[in-house]
Parts: sequence; structure tokens; C-alpha cells
Amino acid sequence: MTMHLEELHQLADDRRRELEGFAHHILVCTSLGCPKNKEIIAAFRQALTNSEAGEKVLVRKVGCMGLCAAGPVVLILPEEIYYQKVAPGDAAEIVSALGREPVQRLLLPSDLPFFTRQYKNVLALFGRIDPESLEDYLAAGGYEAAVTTITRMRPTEVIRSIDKSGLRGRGGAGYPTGLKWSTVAKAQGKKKYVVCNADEGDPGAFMDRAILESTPHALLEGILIAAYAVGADCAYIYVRAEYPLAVRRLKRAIREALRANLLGTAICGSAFSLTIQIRLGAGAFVCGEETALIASVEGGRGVPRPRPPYPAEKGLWGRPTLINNVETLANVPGIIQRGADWFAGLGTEKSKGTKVFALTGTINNAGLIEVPMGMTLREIVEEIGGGIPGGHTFKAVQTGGPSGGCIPAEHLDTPVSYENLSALGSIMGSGGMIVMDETTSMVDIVTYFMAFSMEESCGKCVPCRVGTAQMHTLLKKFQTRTAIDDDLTTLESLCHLVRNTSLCGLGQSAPNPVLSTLNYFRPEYLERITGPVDPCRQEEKQ
Amino acid sequence: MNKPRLATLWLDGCSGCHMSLLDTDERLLDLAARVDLVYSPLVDCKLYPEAVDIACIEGAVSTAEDECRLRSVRERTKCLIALGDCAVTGNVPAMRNTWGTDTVLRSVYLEREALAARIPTEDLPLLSDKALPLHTFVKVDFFLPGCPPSADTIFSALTALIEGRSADLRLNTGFGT
Amino acid sequence: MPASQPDQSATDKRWKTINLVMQRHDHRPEALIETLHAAQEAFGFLDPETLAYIATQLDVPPAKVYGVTTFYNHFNCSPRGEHFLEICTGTACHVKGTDRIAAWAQEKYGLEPGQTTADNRLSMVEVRCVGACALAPVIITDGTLIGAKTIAETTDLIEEWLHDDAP
Amino acid sequence: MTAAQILTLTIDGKHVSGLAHETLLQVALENDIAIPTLCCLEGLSNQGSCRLCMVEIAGTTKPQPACVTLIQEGMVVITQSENLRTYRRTIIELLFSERNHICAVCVANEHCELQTLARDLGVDHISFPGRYPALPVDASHDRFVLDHNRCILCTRCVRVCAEIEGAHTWDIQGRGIRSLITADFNSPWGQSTTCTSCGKCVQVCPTGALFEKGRSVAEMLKKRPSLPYLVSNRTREQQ
Repeated sequence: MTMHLEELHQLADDRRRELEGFAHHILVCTSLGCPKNKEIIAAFRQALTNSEAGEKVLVRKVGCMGLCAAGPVVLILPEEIYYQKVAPGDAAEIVSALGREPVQRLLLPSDLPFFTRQYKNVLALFGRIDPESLEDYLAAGGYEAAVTTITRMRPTEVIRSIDKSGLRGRGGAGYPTGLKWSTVAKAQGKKKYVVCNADEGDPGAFMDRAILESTPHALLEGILIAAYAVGADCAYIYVRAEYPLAVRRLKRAIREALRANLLGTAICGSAFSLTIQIRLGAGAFVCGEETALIASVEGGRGVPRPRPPYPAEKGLWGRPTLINNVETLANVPGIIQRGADWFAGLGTEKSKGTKVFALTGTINNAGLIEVPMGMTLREIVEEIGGGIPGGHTFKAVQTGGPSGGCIPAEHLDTPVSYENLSALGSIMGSGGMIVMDETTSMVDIVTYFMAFSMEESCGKCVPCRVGTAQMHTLLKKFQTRTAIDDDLTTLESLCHLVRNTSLCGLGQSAPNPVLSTLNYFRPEYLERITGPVDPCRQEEKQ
Repeated sequence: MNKPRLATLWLDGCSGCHMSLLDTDERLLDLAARVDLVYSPLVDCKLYPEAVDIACIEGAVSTAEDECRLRSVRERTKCLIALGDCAVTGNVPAMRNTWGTDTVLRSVYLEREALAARIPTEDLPLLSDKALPLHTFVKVDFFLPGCPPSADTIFSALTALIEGRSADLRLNTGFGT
Repeated sequence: MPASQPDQSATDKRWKTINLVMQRHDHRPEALIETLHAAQEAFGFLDPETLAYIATQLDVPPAKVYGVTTFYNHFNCSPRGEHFLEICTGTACHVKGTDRIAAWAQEKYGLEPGQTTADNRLSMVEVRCVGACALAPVIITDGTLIGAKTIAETTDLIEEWLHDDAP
Repeated sequence: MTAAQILTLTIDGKHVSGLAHETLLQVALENDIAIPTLCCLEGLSNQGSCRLCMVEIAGTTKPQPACVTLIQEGMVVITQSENLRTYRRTIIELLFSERNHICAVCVANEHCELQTLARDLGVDHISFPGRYPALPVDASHDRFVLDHNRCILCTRCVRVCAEIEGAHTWDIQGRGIRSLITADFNSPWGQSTTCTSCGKCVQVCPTGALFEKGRSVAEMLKKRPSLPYLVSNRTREQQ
């Protein structure tokens, strides 16, 4: 079946008209962060059958609305009324309040800085459309960018546009996306691949899960554009098996797109074809590293290999391969649709656009946010995040997970960008921000991260395999207050060895949490140097 | 001029390193002329004296008593040498570390002993859970690995130290052999 | 190596799904992980016979199959108990004290992470971040996510969950 | 076929040349410049995992592994520096601390690459506490023994078995610090259905982890087979 642009527009228009036919929409978050949503939806449907206005109201399941801490969240349109912590038992009351005064006890003020201070691009359709409905996505202007690209643009134009936008990889390293695309496009070889890295292993980061659960079609659209630009006809999405809902929605989205000829052969009547397959990850953080990811997609142990050659030249099955992360690709349709200049106009000089962060830990408004690059950590933590609960004080914000660092209060006014975070000894990473208050021991949290890196080390290279284990042993000595002076020196030199000689990014960045806390919170280590119990002294005392 | 005061100590080891020291043969006379041997399993002296210049320690630290002796030697000695693999790495005594002292004692004295099986304790210091190298507990100034380090190695190391050439102590010795 | 499927009651539907996955990939070696997923989904764990069958079908050396299976946390080679408790070890959950839930379970049921009780009632594992960090501390009881509770409330819920269908 | 391009570069101040497809390690060896290695073995694929052959290349911020870095025109390489020596010593120390290496009672005493490297690099003690893992010894094979206590996970055995012998009896099970060499489905070696008992794994093992039965302390002298010879001869025979 070939579907043309006009037919897609028709589908979109039909859905828009259908939606406009309802006086009210009750949008219920059905992401992982809002449990019991099935019961809530059923309760609303039940309440509506008992209500006169029932036929004029549409209950829709939607993706993540961001403020997970207030979940389950329900949004009433067109009034833009947010209800928080909704239980199935609240449905009747909410329904009877439609068109009248909202239910005060459940009301979530929509003028909270959490909502007003954000700038949504990737998250724009979050909580607004049904993730399992292609028509919903089309009605919101979805696939316009992809179809325009495929039918009206040359690959080089697409790459130039992405390049001009200044988009950089959102998975961690921040490599310029346009440059990556053009390297793959220029690489020798007829067969090329696109691999989408959705193996979000960073503890404390869940933006990729939310994208897959809320707007899976946006990711497919990004992949379509990328594959067209680099000349690939086959793409893989490598998703964590720990995200069953995301996998289900993604599979459904691929089926829908295939049926509408937005995937498959001769897409929308063009000469361009693309198949997208899903590969399930199986619980190995190291598979976030691109060569390990390739090994895993090929069905083997997720063990990295030395680079060069880079995957752009020799990737999946030795062919040129473009590897981008979910959020990176989800940014692409917006850039094509609204223009590279729009995107480049957001953010800082070297870090363009917006970034999605998973704001968690000891913070009032835990959830998913999107802000322009360059917003300060203070604005994110204190305004959007609403500060620290329970009368506690801010101690540090951890970014970049086990590869990142802990940023103390004195640097809260730093504008967030790739450069600034790495200057502070941390990294942007995939966007996890874990806020910690004064009750958190830094030595504890670093020991936790080192245990993570040790367990996730693939074991191939010696510095990472044994080095992380020995760093963990040393940190345990600090944790149990049995460390001696020499241990600090040994720990620091081991950090440098592991950082400078490990084979892949996992090992190279594993010492970051230690180095950053040694930098900002050194006294916490020093006060734990009390040495082991000396049996001889003990005997003397007795 | 006072001669340097030399001590040697035998912790958990097989005494092979001391044998190797004796293997320096006629050079022993040479050594004897240049140092005062103030403490050693080879001499009759019960207490470790004060102000020792060089101490060679053979063996791993296997009991709390070993540890106490080591610590007190460290306090009274300028230059401490870990002599041989047991003192340097734990070596053979440390082979029990994998399974734990208790398991090893049971295996040796109970499970494989048909008659009067019992773990000897009388007049014996209690074994620690692990046998560990000296530098786990105290600062070690020089390491002489080898099982044992050869007589030549020991002799040239001691001569160098006596002559104050500690900085360019280059020894052809390694673990094992 | 068994060349045929271990369970000769060929009517067993579970083997059909596994065979289907392999067929869909033309029995190419790179289907290994996908097939292991299907097998674990079907049987709950991967036993030596299943691994041997998959190795033969996909023409992958046995050692490689075993290497891949044991590389990934998700695959387990021993059967699970009737109930399955997953404790999230993500950073946000760690900060909010999920290690205390594991310690509680150890005291209460004598379970180390990865173990099953002697009566086969309960298996407990620690899992990597499930991505519901805003709800920390998070646990999953038989597939149902529980979060945004205090540690005491959470352990109460676990007891309730296990008590509900006690014999 | 076009003649391979000849490139010139500087290693430790010495002007040398090599073919475009050659690695830094190959060119260094051809010119008698010694770089320590452990996982690398001529005739096997290079995996760059032991990190001993790290060298400094002008213009790069981090040291690079010589065994997998192809030479480039005008490269300026340093193979010996205080930093590199420290890194190499520390890596050796990490390996000694990882498992239970007791040189004095090892079959490979005096014939062990790890032991020799320790001595050559001046490793006179191990700064890190020993991990003393409890590891099994597999003596089920009628001619050979695998002692995990002495294994450094260089994977030469895995590679020689898969790439040269074609049996792929060995692989690694688990990951990270819990990695172990494993035969088939973790079966006792003697019960492996794929092993041909050719013994190549034993001969390429750099330590005493794989050895012939009946060898006592210091008796396991490895007869290193020439792997490039095996490969080229086999190719010839097949034609």
C-alpha cells in the first residue's frame, strides 16, 4: 500500500475534527510513573455513563505529564486543569465538576514554576496525545517533517540542517549530531544501518523510557529522517527489556507506521525504504557504549572493542552505522519542522536547544522536565524542582550517573551546558539529576556508584575489571572508617590509572564520582581516616 | 664509629629466607664484621632492642602476636626490609586466605585425622583469618621478593644499605623462582 | 547435544513461540539474545537443555551461548519461586533507602538478593533502575510497581501481598 | 594488488618505517623496541584488553594501546615514560591482587609471562589488598588442568580455540570481576563435547592457569606453537 501526503493529511484532519467534537477531554497519564491508571480510566468511563454530559466528554490515555511526584495526574482540556494524586474514587466528582468550578482538593495549580518555567520541544506532545494512536500523532502534526524530508529534501540538505541546528548527542558524550550523520553518509559502502540506543542504563535517568511510552512515533519519525539522511534502509532500536510498557508501545507504533506506509518500502511514494526492528537489551549498562551495543545487537556478549575504527565506518556487521540515542532522534522532527535557526536560537553558544532532565532524589517536584540549555542549576532545583522537602538543605546534585559527579551548593548558579558540567568535574550524561540533602553521605553515594561500575564492568580490560573492584574495596574502608592515610593516595592514583588506560567510556569515567567528591567534599574522606583497630593497643588497654 | 645494628625476624614463614641468608657462606664473616647482629632467631636474645638500624623480616603476618611484634619492630627500627615472598605478598601462608583459617584447620586437623582429631591450641597464638604481607600493617622501606631471595640478592642488598647506598638498590629478584 | 527440543510433548505451545522467533531470524546466530528472551519468557528461566537446543538450532558454539547467557543480568539459569519481588537499586531509590528494604527482607525471610525461599514461596532480586525514579523508593511485586511510599509502608505492603494468598 | 603504502614515524626518537596496515606494536618490534604485552599473541586477533602496551602519541591526550593502533605518517610515539611505567606496574599489581598467584608453588614458575613482566617492570610488591577469591581447579580432562586461580583472563585460550582450532570450546562466563573461563555449557573440561584435546590453549596460556597434568612446580615450560605458520599452512593445504 502506498500512502501519499494528502491521505496522511486526511487522516490527521479526520482525527482533529473528531477530537473537536467533544466538549471536554479527560486526559489520564498512563506512563510507568502513574500507577493504577487503568482503574482510573475505567472509573472515569463509568462516571460518564452515569452523567448527562457523558457523550460530550472523551477520556483519553496519554503519556507522561512530567510531574510524577503528583501522580496519578489527570488533565482536563480545553480548560487546562491539572488534578493531582487522583484515585479511581475521585472520578465521579471530577466528572460532575466539568464545565464548573474545579475540584479544589485535587487541584494542581497550572501556574506552578514547574509548568511555566519549562520550554517543551521533545516533551511538547507528552501528556497531550494517545501514545498508541498514530492518528493522534498525525493530528498533532506528526510525520510532517519526515514526509517533507523524504519527498522534498536531498540527504545533504537534511544533514546541513541538523548540522546548523547545533544538535549534540543527548546520550552522554555530546558529539555533534550533524557531524556524525555526515560521516556515516560519506562512508564507503552500499549497506548502512541506523541504531537507536534506547538502553537507558543510567540509574536515575528515565527520559528515554518516557519518550518511548509517551510519543513513540516521534522516535520513529526521527529515525526515518536520520536513515534517509545517511542512506540506511535498515534500523534497529535497542531497548531495555526492563521497560516492558515502552517495548509494547514501540512495537505497536512500528506496526501502525508500517500499515500507513510510513515505514516499509517506497515510503509515501518515494524511492526510500526503511525497516525498523526492535532488539531487546538484557541488563548490561555497558551496552550503552556504542561498540558494546553493536556486539549485543549482533547477538553476542556486550563487550566493547577498541576504537578506531568507529562505528560510522565499521559498525554493525562491519558496515557504516549511525548510532544515536532516543532523545537525540526525538529532537530531529522539531528541527526539521521549525528550522535549524529556531533550535540554534535556544541554549548557549556551544550547547544548543533544550534538554530533558529527570529530576529526582530529595526534591519536592520530582519528575521529568525540559528546559533550554543554559538555565542555571539553581533555577532547575529551586524553582522548577520546588526545593528540598522536609526542612532539609541542599547538599549536592548528582548528574551523569555513575559516569558523572556531584555538584555542591556553591556551583548552583552554573548554567547547564556540556562544557560547564564537565568543567565542574561532572558530565551532562543522559540527563539524570539526583538531588541530595545534608543527610546523604558523599562517601556512601560514591561507594554505591563504584559498586555499580564494578558490577557493570564487562571485565575485558584489566584497569576497569580489577581497578573498579579495588577502588570499591578502598571506598569501603572509608565507609567503615578503617582507612589509613595511604589509602587516599592509592585511591587517587588508581582513579587516574583507570581513567587514562581503560578501554571504553565505562571504565574511563568510572572514577568521576570519586574525583568530583574528593574535589568538593574532601573533608568527608579525611574524617574517615581513623585506621583499623590495633590489636596490640587494645591488649594494652585491657 | 658505631657499626649499624642489624636485626632479623621470623614470622609466618618456612625459615627458608634465613637459610638463604646463611647461604652467603664465607661472606657472613664479612657481614659480621660490619654490623652488630642485635636480634635474630640465630642469636640468643629474647627482647627486640631499641634503636635498630636495619631489620630483615621473613614471613607473613598470621596472628595478632605477629602483628604486635611487627608494629613494635617498626617503632624501633630505621629501615625495615620485607624479606622474601611471604613477607612481601603473603605467599604460601596466604593460600589459606581463600577458604578461611577455620576451614583449613578443620580440614587438616579434624576431617583428615582418624585418631584423636583435635585442633591444637595449647601454647599457640590464635591464627588470624588471613595471612597478610607486612605492608598491610606498617610502612616497609624495601621489598626483597623471592622464594627465597638468593644469597647474592640478600648480601648485595644488605651491603648496599650498610654503605648507605639505599637509593640505588637495584636487585635482580622477583616473585617466586 | 540434543538436536531436538528437550520437551518431547511437542504440543507444548511454549516451544512453538521459541521456534517461531528462531524462524523469523532464519536461524541466524545473531538471533541468540532474542531467542533467549523468548525462552526465558516461556519457561521463566533457562536450563541447560534449553540452552543446548538453542545452540544447536542457531549453530552457535555451546560456550558462546553460555557466555552470552551469563553476561546479561536479565537471564537467569534457575527457576523462580511462586512470588517475585524486585527491589530497585537506582540512585534515587538508593538515596531513599531501598537497601533497607533488602535488609528487611533478608531478616524477615532469610533471603539474599537472587535467592528463593526454601518453601519456594518467594524469590527476591535487586534490579537496576526501572526508570520510575520520581516514585522512589520503588519495588515491583509480581510485576506491579509500588512506589512513593515510606520504607515502613513498603515493607507492610510486601507482607500484605504475601499474606493475601497464603495457604 | 597495489603495493602497500610505506609510512614513516618516530618511536622513542628513532626514525622508523612500516606498512600502512601495520600496528604500532608490530613496527616497534621490527625495530627492536620492546613494549610489554600480555593479551597479544601473534596469529590471534588483537583485542587490546591488558592495556600494558599503552604508549604516548603526540597530539593525543590519553595513552593508546600499541597492539591495535595503526601507524600513521609522521606519528611521534613514546613507549617509555615515568607515567607509562607507573601505569604498567600498577596493571601488573592489579592482576596479582585479582586472584591467587603464588609463584613459588606454581607449575609455571620461571616460565610465566606475568611473573617475568613483574620482574622486568620492577614490581617488588602489590600495593592493593589481595582479593583471595575462592576459585575452582578443573582437573577433569585426562591430559590438562585449568586452574582459575592463576588465570588473568587474557582470553588467548578462547581465541586460539575459536580462531585457530575452530572448536570454540572456551568462552567467558559472567562479566567484570566475576568473569571466568568456561567450557561449553560450563561443563567440566573432560566432558566437553567440542574440545579436540589439541592442547593449543595450554601452550598459549601466559601463566600456569592451563597446564599439562603431571607437571610439578616450575616444570610447565610452554611450547608456543607458531600460529601464523598453522594458518598459512592450513590455507595452502586447502587449495
